[in-house]
Amino acid sequence: MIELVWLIPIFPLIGFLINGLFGRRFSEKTIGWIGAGSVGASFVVAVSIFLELLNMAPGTRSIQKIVYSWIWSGDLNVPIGFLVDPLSIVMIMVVSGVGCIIHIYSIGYMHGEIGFRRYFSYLNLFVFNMLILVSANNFLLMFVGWEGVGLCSYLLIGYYYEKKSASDAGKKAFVVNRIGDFGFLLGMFLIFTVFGTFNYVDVFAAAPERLTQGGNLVTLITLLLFVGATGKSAQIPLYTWLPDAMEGPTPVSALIHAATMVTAGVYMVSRCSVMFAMAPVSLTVVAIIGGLTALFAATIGITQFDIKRVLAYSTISQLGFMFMACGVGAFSTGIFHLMTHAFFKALLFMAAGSVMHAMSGELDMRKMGGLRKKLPYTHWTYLFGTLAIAGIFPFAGFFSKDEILYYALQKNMVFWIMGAVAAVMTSFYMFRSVFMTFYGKSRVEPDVAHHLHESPPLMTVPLMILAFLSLVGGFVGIPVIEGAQRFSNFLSPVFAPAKAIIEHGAHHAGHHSVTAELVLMGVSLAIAILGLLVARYMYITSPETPGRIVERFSGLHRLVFNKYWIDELYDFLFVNSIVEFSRFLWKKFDEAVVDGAVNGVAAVVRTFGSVLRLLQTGLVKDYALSVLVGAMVVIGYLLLR
Amino acid sequence: METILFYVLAAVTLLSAVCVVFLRRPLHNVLFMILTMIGLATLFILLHAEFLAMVQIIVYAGAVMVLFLFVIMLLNLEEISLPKEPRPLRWGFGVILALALVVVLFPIFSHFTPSVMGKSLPGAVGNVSNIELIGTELFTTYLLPFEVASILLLAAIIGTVIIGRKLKD
Amino acid sequence: MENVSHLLSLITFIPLLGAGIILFINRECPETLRWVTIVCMLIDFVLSLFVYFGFDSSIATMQFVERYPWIPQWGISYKVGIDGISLLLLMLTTFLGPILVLACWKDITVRVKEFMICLLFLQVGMIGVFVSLDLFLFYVFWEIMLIPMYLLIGVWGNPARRLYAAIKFVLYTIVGSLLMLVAILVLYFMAGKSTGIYTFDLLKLYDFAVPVQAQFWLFLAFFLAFAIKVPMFPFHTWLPDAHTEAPTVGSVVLAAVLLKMGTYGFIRFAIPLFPNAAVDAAWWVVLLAVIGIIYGAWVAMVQVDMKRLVAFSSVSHLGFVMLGMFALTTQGVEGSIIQMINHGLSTGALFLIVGMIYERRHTRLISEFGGISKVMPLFAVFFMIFTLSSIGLPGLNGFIGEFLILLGSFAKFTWYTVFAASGVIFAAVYMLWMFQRVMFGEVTNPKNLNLKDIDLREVAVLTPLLIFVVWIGVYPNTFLKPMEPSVKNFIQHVEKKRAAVTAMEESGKQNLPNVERISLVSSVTKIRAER
Amino acid sequence: MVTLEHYLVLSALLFSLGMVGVMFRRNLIVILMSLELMLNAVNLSFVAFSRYLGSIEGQIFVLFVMVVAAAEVAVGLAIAVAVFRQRGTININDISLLKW
Repeated sequence: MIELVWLIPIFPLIGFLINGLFGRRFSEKTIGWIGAGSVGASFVVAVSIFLELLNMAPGTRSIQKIVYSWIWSGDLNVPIGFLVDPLSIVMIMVVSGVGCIIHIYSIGYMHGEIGFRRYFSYLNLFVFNMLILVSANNFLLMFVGWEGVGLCSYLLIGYYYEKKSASDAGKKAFVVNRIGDFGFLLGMFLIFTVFGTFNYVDVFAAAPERLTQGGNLVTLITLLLFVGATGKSAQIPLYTWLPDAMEGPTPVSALIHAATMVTAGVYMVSRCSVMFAMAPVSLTVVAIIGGLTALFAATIGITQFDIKRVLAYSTISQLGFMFMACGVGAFSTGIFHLMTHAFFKALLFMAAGSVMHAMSGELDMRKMGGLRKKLPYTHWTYLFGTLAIAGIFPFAGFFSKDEILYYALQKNMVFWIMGAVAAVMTSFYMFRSVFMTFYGKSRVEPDVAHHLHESPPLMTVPLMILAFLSLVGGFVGIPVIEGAQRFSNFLSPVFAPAKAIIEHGAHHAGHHSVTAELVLMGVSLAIAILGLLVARYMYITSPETPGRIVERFSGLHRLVFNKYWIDELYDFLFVNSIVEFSRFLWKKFDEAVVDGAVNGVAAVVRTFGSVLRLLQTGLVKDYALSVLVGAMVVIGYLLLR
Repeated sequence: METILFYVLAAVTLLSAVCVVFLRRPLHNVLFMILTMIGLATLFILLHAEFLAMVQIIVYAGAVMVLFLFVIMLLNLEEISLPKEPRPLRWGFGVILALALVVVLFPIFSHFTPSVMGKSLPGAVGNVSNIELIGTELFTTYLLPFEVASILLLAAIIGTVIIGRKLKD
Repeated sequence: MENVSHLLSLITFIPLLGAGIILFINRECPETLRWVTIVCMLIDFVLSLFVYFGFDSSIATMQFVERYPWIPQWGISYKVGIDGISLLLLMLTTFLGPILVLACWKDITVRVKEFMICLLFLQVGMIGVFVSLDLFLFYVFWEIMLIPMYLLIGVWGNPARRLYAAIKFVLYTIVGSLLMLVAILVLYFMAGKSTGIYTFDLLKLYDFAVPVQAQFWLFLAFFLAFAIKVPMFPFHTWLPDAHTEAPTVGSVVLAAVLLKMGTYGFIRFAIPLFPNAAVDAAWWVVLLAVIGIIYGAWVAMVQVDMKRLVAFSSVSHLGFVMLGMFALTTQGVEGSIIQMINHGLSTGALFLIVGMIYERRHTRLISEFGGISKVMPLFAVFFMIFTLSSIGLPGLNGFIGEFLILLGSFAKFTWYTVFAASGVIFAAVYMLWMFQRVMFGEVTNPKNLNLKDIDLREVAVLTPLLIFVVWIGVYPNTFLKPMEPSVKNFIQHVEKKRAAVTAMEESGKQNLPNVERISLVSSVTKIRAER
Repeated sequence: MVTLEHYLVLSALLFSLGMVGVMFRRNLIVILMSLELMLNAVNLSFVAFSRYLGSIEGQIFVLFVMVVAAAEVAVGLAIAVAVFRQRGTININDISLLKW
């Protein structure tokens, strides 16, 4: 079955072509099911490959399938090839699985939209690009998927293109991603100049002897690749596009800005774990940026009132967690959190979508409340998601986040503190959103209230599936019991070389006592419950306390509420200055100087011309005189020679 | 005796040439021009070019000067005698220019034909008459230029007719 | 080996034949005029297909060579031939021929006869430049191509500033080419004086080792002529004017093929003839190229007129080509050749698209448009794909060219490549900003409400370009393979000759007191004395 | 006795007089006349040379000069008439249209 790995990306491509070219004639149902079906098919293929992989010996689980040689120029030979190994198969399953569920959900959600066909073809194109990204066997093909995914997010964010804010958000997302890709591109050039090839297997095999351990070359490569990752996964410097990306339809946010695209950065970092392991400096940079983003985004998340903005900032913060996990060397934990996050964040977004559907487009939590009775299924699934993300015991979030905190503690106390504080804030703002929307008294306007209705089964069933997954997802990686670490065992062959380099480097081996781990699990559970209680106190028992806090720290609140004015800062620093400078370049330099010089030369020639013109007086006498003088001169010359 | 005759004729020709150039009224100019032509014809005779003398008188004095007279009468230029020359100084400049020209022309002649300079007038050229010589020479070696000359005259005639005709406005 | 096939001469002079036929056709029936032109262009294209499939992509030497003595006394011969480098450019020209005629089917209604003749003459000039292997013949075709272009801009341009633009275009190019003519002559006499045989034949001149000091000046002259045509940074101001004032077809041909004359000139004439000077001068040429990339992108960002924006974008794209070429690595040079083709396809298509909107609304100001994609959905799809191709989105053709160039030049000019790569970001900015202002948002301007979508003819014009844009993106090997041996040969030639000249210079310094000043006049008189 | 120099001096004088006439008179007709004078001066030197060199060519050339002179006068006067009819003046300084 592994031979047919190229089928996985081809299915969504076929779906895209069918919907794109012939969609006009199909009804909404057929378009929807073609879209969902194609992604489902690739999920089925992925699962069968996963099973085949399982019964292969752990060591040999890395097969490459070359389809054809794409670019062949001089000594550069880039094939279209797919790499099947534990990491890529996990990513493929997450992408196609969650993707298929979201497709089914969006059949219901997008019902009645005019651009239905366009939406589904773009969604299929997105899944195709994402699958190319995760299953590529070389950096260049991954870059193709990387930019293709950026393009689809541009198209889908700008789906409601009548709204200027939507197309602006789309453009902003594409440009910021492009800045990240700029770093990624430079990193790839360095890789080519050092290794002469882009294939993962060759590059990572040759890495130890070609690059000096901890040398500035490997650090430079890894940092450049990390710049690409921050662009795509919305970390500190390049995160501003994600909150605006909420302009797109909610299933888009669920698929792209929760489950799949934003995780591309984490996948890339963990794929290049060998190189990152060889550059401890960049590892720490990754961890620091991850931690900072987690903390920073969480603070903003607390003050937001738009439910999708809250979830957007929570995504940024959870991604921060994943990067911190990679930064501390726990790559498999990062991927584990990535998987669980995909489940519950997609669930949360889709639940928010069905709330929005019910509230006929209203997103502001201040105008919601007490929806528990009207939207039972949405309420329970949203609650499951919140429990998972906050990290309450049986839910998936608990296990993955706890593991990250555990490894963070092992690495350095500071990381653990950052993670813990961020975890508290996460559970606080998540429960805040639950209580503001579903509990307390209803602040819904009367006309909106009377046609509050539960979403159709087509939307609620996917919610339930994901709720179940976010409940069960954690059991794959139970920390304490021996042999229960099935998830990281499965991934260990991929990260073994990186772990070896880190162990070799790290002077003290982490003492892996069971008791310490249990204590830590207790602490992280306490953190989660703390967040829950504070939220309950603030929004259920005494709803006016948030108001009083806001007055006392009004300055701080305004700062955080306006997202630290980062967007305005970026506009001022980069966007406007470049636009002004180029306007200057065009008006002053191009027209005045260069064109001026050219026209100046023409003017000089014209003045010379007018001087010469005076010689032609029109009087015959002058001409006769000049003839005579000429003759005399010639005769004189002839005589005197 | 011959030299005296030469000096007299030269003086007459020069004086009439001066009058042609310097007199104000065009009629006088034409008349003195005719006198110069006749003077030159006599000089030609002195140089044993009888045929040329005859042609000079017939063509130049006869035809060309009559043409000038005709044009002057046609345009009755007498009344609009042009205002006095504004700056006599220019005439001074003119004379100097003339003398400079003579000074320049003279050495050229001497430079190119040293052999002939200074010799006196040789005797008559054989007993063959001047006109016969010209005739044989003209219609043998110079036949082509002769024909071309006729075409030139034809062109001149056509040109004159076209330029001169009255515009049918 | 020579004069085996007469395909190239046929391809070059069939448009001339077409122009002859058109002379006899009555002015009043433009339809037949157009049909004759398009048939003639199609024949040309079919013949060039024969050349493409007959081309043996394993050898690097010139193929389909034809050589006839033209002015033997001065060693001028009518010599044509192609190798891997010029093959694709030739195909691009013949491929665009019929598309151009189809594109201007309804656009040009006044003086159709003269227009078609100009188009055919332009085609002759362009094909001639790409196939000629004799410096003199190259210069003749180089000048032939100027006049029709001048007429295209001057007569059929939009009446505002067309004369200014046309004259500026012609003067700019002529100044450059005159300098080049002087350089050709100096080279001709220098080669003749030292080797005894006076010839303009390119391949013989390739072997002649020009002294380094002279090489610099000759390279400078060639550089100026081709830099104006490319256009590189300081000499680019004629391009926006020429584009905004030219008719749609005029600016398509200008962008798609004429700009490639400059870059082709570099790769065929300037670098191989004067390798030492080319390599020594590489750093400031690449500096100008990178400035051009960023400057072109930035100024394009703030343009208000769509055509000027696309014009400045081609300044930026061709900056990439120059960067790749002067890196002198296989990837760099191949990338630059592919980028020439890509630029021809995507920018040509963009100009066609702007032309289509201009046909409907008779304005090119971006502010006049908004929400067009709702009114013209099919048009929006084409516009989107070509915008993405010109941004360099992977999977489409732009990416292959840009990636190969940046990869090739990274080893040689690291910092230049970093700045050039930033150009990729600005490319996305200005194209998407323009695309958004024109296509997305509400339909603010009432006039945009009832624009009809593109009809079958316009689709037929754009689809061939679309096919190639996707083909190069998905499977570029069909285009990379034929040029592989010629590019390798080109690079080896430059290295070998450079080493030879430097070696000669060293040995030269020991015995010759000083390099005898070769005066032009003395050698000219010597020839006359000889004859 | 009369040598060639005498004749040459005379023809030089006549020629320069003609030149002065052309240069400084403002009447078109007089200019044409002084032109004729210059031509005659040349004729004189032709004949003088043919006489002293003993060859007849000089005189034949005089004939051709006369042809040219006649043609030139005819056309010149026709122009003068046309100009006068058109512009009403014969003064050479008024006829100065041919300038840029």
